[in-house]
Amino acid sequence: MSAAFTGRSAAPVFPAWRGRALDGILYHCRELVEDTDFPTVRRWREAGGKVVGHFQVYFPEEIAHAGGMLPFKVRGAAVEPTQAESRFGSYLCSILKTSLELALGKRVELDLFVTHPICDAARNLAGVWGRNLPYPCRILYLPQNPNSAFAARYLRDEYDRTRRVCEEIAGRPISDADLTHSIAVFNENRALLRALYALKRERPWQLPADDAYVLTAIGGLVPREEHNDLLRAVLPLLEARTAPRHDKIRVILEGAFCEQPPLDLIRAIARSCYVVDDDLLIGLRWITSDVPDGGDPLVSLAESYIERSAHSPVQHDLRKPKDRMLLERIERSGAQAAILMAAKMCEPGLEELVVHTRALDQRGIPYFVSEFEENMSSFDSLEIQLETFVENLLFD
Amino acid sequence: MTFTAGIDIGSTYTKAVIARADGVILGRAMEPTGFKLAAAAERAFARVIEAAGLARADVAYVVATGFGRHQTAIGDVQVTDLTAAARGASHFFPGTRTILDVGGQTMKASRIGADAKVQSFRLNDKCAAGTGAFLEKTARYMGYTTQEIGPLVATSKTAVPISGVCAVFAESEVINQLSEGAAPADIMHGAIVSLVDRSMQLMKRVRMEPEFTLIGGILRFERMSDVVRGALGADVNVPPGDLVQFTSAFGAALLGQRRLRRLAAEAARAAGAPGAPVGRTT
Amino acid sequence: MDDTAKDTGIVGRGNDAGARLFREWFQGLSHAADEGRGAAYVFVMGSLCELLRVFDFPIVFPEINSLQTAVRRVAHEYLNEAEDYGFSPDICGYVKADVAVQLRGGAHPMGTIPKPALAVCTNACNTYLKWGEIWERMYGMPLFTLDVPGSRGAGLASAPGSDDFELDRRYVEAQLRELIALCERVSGVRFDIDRLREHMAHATAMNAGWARVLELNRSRPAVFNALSDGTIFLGVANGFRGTAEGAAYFRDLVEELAFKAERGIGTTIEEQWRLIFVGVPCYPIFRRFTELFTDWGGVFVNSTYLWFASGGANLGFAYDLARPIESLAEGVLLGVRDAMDSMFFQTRALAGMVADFAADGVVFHPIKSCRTVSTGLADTRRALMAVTDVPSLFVESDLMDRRVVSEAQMKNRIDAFFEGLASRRHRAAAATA
Amino acid sequence: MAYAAGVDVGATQTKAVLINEAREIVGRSLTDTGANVMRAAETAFAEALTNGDIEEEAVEFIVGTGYGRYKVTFGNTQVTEISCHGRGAVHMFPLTRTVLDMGGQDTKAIRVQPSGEIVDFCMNDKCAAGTGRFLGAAAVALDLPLAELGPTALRGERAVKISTTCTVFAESEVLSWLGIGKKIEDILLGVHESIGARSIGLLRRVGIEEQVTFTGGVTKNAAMVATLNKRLGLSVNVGDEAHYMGALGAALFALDRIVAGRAPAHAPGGAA
Repeated sequence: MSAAFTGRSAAPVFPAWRGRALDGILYHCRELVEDTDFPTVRRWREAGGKVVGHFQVYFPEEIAHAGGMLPFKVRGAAVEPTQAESRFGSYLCSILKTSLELALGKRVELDLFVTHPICDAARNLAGVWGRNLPYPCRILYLPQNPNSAFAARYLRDEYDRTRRVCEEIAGRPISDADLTHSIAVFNENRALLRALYALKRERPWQLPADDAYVLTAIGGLVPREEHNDLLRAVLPLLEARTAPRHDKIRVILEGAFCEQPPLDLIRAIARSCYVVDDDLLIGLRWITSDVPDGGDPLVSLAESYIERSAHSPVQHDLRKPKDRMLLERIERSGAQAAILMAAKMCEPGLEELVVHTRALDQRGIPYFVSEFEENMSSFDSLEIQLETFVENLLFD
Repeated sequence: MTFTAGIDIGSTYTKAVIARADGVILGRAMEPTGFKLAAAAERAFARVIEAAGLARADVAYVVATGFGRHQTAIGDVQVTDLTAAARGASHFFPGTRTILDVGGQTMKASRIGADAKVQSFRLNDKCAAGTGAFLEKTARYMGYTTQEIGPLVATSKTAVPISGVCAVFAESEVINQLSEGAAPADIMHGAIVSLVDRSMQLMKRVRMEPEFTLIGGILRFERMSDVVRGALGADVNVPPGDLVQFTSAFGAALLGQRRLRRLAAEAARAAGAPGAPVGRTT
Repeated sequence: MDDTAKDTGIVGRGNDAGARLFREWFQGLSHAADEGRGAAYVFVMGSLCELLRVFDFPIVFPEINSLQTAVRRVAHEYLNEAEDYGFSPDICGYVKADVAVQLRGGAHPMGTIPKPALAVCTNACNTYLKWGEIWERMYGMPLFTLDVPGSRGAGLASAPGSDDFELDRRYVEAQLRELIALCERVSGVRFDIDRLREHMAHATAMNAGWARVLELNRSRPAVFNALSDGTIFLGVANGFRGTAEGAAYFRDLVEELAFKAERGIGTTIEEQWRLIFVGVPCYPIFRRFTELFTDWGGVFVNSTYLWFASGGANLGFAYDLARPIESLAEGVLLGVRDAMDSMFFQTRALAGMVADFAADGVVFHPIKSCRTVSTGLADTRRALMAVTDVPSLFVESDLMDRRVVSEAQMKNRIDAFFEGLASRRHRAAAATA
Repeated sequence: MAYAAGVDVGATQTKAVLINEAREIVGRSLTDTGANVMRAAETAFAEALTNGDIEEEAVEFIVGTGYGRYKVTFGNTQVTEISCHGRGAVHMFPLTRTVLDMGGQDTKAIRVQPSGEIVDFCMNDKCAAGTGRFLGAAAVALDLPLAELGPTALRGERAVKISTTCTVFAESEVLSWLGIGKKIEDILLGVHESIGARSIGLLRRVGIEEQVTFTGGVTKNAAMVATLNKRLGLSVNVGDEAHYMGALGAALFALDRIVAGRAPAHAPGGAA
């Protein structure tokens, strides 16, 4: 645990997995990811730590981390939006309501909330959140014109504004040295996540989709150092895992970049397919290689966002045409088919389905389309679609 | 000669078929499903074996399909009724590329290839507005039984618009139309038109192509296929007589035959037949 | 209305001239389509017509084309065609209607729409970007996104002249210079700074006219219905932005409305209730939707729609023609930012509007298609009710899709709203009697 | 002595109420709406007169409300059922801020000001799931009288999760649970929980503020009241007039017009 944290004891907020066998680790990780009371955030606050809640998809977490604060990924939850419901109209995605419910219902207490112009619903969240909660609520304007020569310069200034807000909340300056240290911690985290996804690609029977999801999601709930400790410990155990290899088709899962499908749904898919790549919680893996060292750390972060990053329906970049990016993901992972999903009422997600289905039709790559919602409890209609899809690939 | 069986456990009726390797149907049986799914499958299976003049041991492979496919112990493998119906429909009409299946509680549209494999499909199962139940309810509101729907609609001249947004709201629409003097036959015709409009939308979503094959219990109402033909502006295949309700069960039996052929080929290869083509590695 | 008003034919001139200008505009587009000329596709929130007209592009507003299919009651044909193509029933109706227009080779109830040579959008609405991506794939034409940073939080709009404002303005200016280079490449027309000044001058005159038109509706009775008449004025404000005809239209409109205000001439009905409209009109039943309110004597005196859908023209910003590109960057930044603020952080602005226009009630009309406008309305209403006791109505439908417009349900709620206003007025009268 | 009348023409039943100038109910009636909506309104009004033993001429003002309000041709004006349910509920329980009306075919959630004025309103107009009809369908499937549903469900311990939302499928789902040996009490408890969940979804859309008043035909079902109380974590007001709330509200509006008619002539803001 590095000295970057001030006023917070070094005790880890998520000790339960330490010293256990693989199955024990996975059990505790699953418990934490599905716990809608967010105990790790509560323990962090009780120890005097400050929490920066950031809405999906990507947020430069290094800036909050450099201020000794916990960057908490706000990604909705499987809760009933009893209080949040009356703050919204009818035709909206579920993640908006359940995220606000976490704050209104006091399941999560933040010191700062940041949302992004990823879609028209999310941009409104800063306004709604700000009118309902006492702490500062901001929109971080990530560039929607990354192709402009001036974009990196602009984004550096925007990140500097975020640093100034974080300094006010943390009550201490955030130096370039603090930022450089945090970048190193997050570079290691991204490298470990890349290793996790490489194993999922090469030997999916040793790392089913729901296990991989749980190990990734922990990153949004605990200090990044603890997530690194967890991944460093669990990767060798997964490499050595003996598991039978079944006659299942290799698929990619596309469309879970913002609202997350319920874990049971990922488990149902994992029962009949090997998910060899996906965009689940892509924000935690948005930067695809190390943020370079040296120079102004905010410039390095800004350039990495633009030049060394993944793709999603909510970033428009002339160098990342959506159909080509999907086909590249399929080729890179050796998938035979695609499961295309979109959250109900998600405008960018539903529009992307049209691009993707037409691109796969042209290439003759089989796929099936399904809408999901984070509070889905019954999957019988999805199960029928999944079985039919798999049967028609297996039966000749 | 190897015999295979297909059992389609539907929400209202359970259908069983025994088929020969050359696709000839040896026997058929139908039982009301009731609420004991496993028992209904047992009864239908026993009756179809008897109808085919065979013994249980003669049936080499059984494929279960339909709503209750996982609730019965009979069956070497389970497939969804979309997969089974595709096989059955393309056996009856090899030119089939789009299938519309309107059952008691669900409406399914699927597009299939020349190889009878399902390429894309859409279901409508959350709401009764697009199902057989919608027609049965509408008939019941006007005091007619399901069997009387066919003869009743035959007398209709023009269809009265029924919104079909919700099967329950249909009742107040029916009462409204009756109180304004509309004829029950025209109201029933309107309900069928609204159901067909819903099926058109579903078929468009799977990018339908001719030939169109209609299956499912809904075909009991003769006017149904005429209205679909009119809406599509194209001809429609309907399996002859009561076979229309056995399409999925028959498709399941055919899948059993394919599976037996593949297992036999793999066994021959394992027994060292040189040069036999290796099965497609997954 | 007294006789002199009728002779000079001044009353109602704005509506007639508006309809005529619209017909001419669509005829011009059909002409450009016949000649195979590529158009510039732009959007109401930050259309940049001042700049694009310098390169002689025919200007197309896909949003206006789409809403016209609804006003002419044929939107459902276009929506079905786009949904058969693969688009979900739950996405923006404007986008789907345009997809059908493109699939029909530009066929549209008002004429033929030319194909895009380029598309220019701002980030005022994220669906603009997804919409532009569709044309990118269909025609391989360039989509230019002008990224205009909005307020980072409620009440945090940086003031012109401050460091933060200057950083944002310089980013917008740098992008405008990149856009100029792109326009020259696509149109083959050299950039002429004097023609830009000319169009900016007309835009300044229109901005001033637009601000004055809104202000004139404070008079009692209101001189125009912000929902029905306002939408016609808005169409001209967008379609003819940066042109001489546009500037002249608003000079005449200000003259007409000032004439009516001085003589106490109101709208076509006897004003009983002064209402504010928040959201987008219900175009599928446009005339009937207004009648549901005017039947009770309800007149819309102002609307946030006339703020954000005019790209912030309500600020009445005047360009500094001595430094055209720098000033254009400032004007677009202020206008688009104000449009976004009037959707995301509008409680204070609404409370001000209610006071300035002496409104009896506020009607919130969120729509399924547009999450930019609608997401914050329920909560804004809750916040407004906490700071003022002005009655408000919350009724949902759509701007294109008849399937979510239930007139009977809406009438039920609108009637109940007016029944509440009437009983409130009875009680107030009884208290003072 | 003048009387005011309210006639509430619902999708399934028509209710009529007569009140005196002290706002007390002096006559009421309840009939099935059936196919002829106009005749149902006339019959209900006539029966209310005989029930209260009042002459038709003594009734100075009649307000029609409900789904068929425009068919109450003999009435003086119409008021929406939203305003009427709000007004009636606040009259019976003055601290009412939220009203849940569960009628034959639809469920309405209404938020009201202390004056009875409507703040917000929301209704299930797309689908009949989670309405009184769901209970009716379950009763038919189990062939139990409607009045037996509540008491039976109250005896249930572990509610069965009813997944179907569509009323038409309710029958087959109830039967399939019976088929695999579930107790009728647990199935019915599950049916009530499913309806309760959907109704509270509507309430949450308008925002739940105490006190909550429960109106409409289903209020007589004790299990429904218990389910709502458990999920809302409070106890809803249920009056024995709950079934007549719409008609009562209409009669109160009618009385306002009689009183206003007598007041010094100043034209109140006119409804069209």
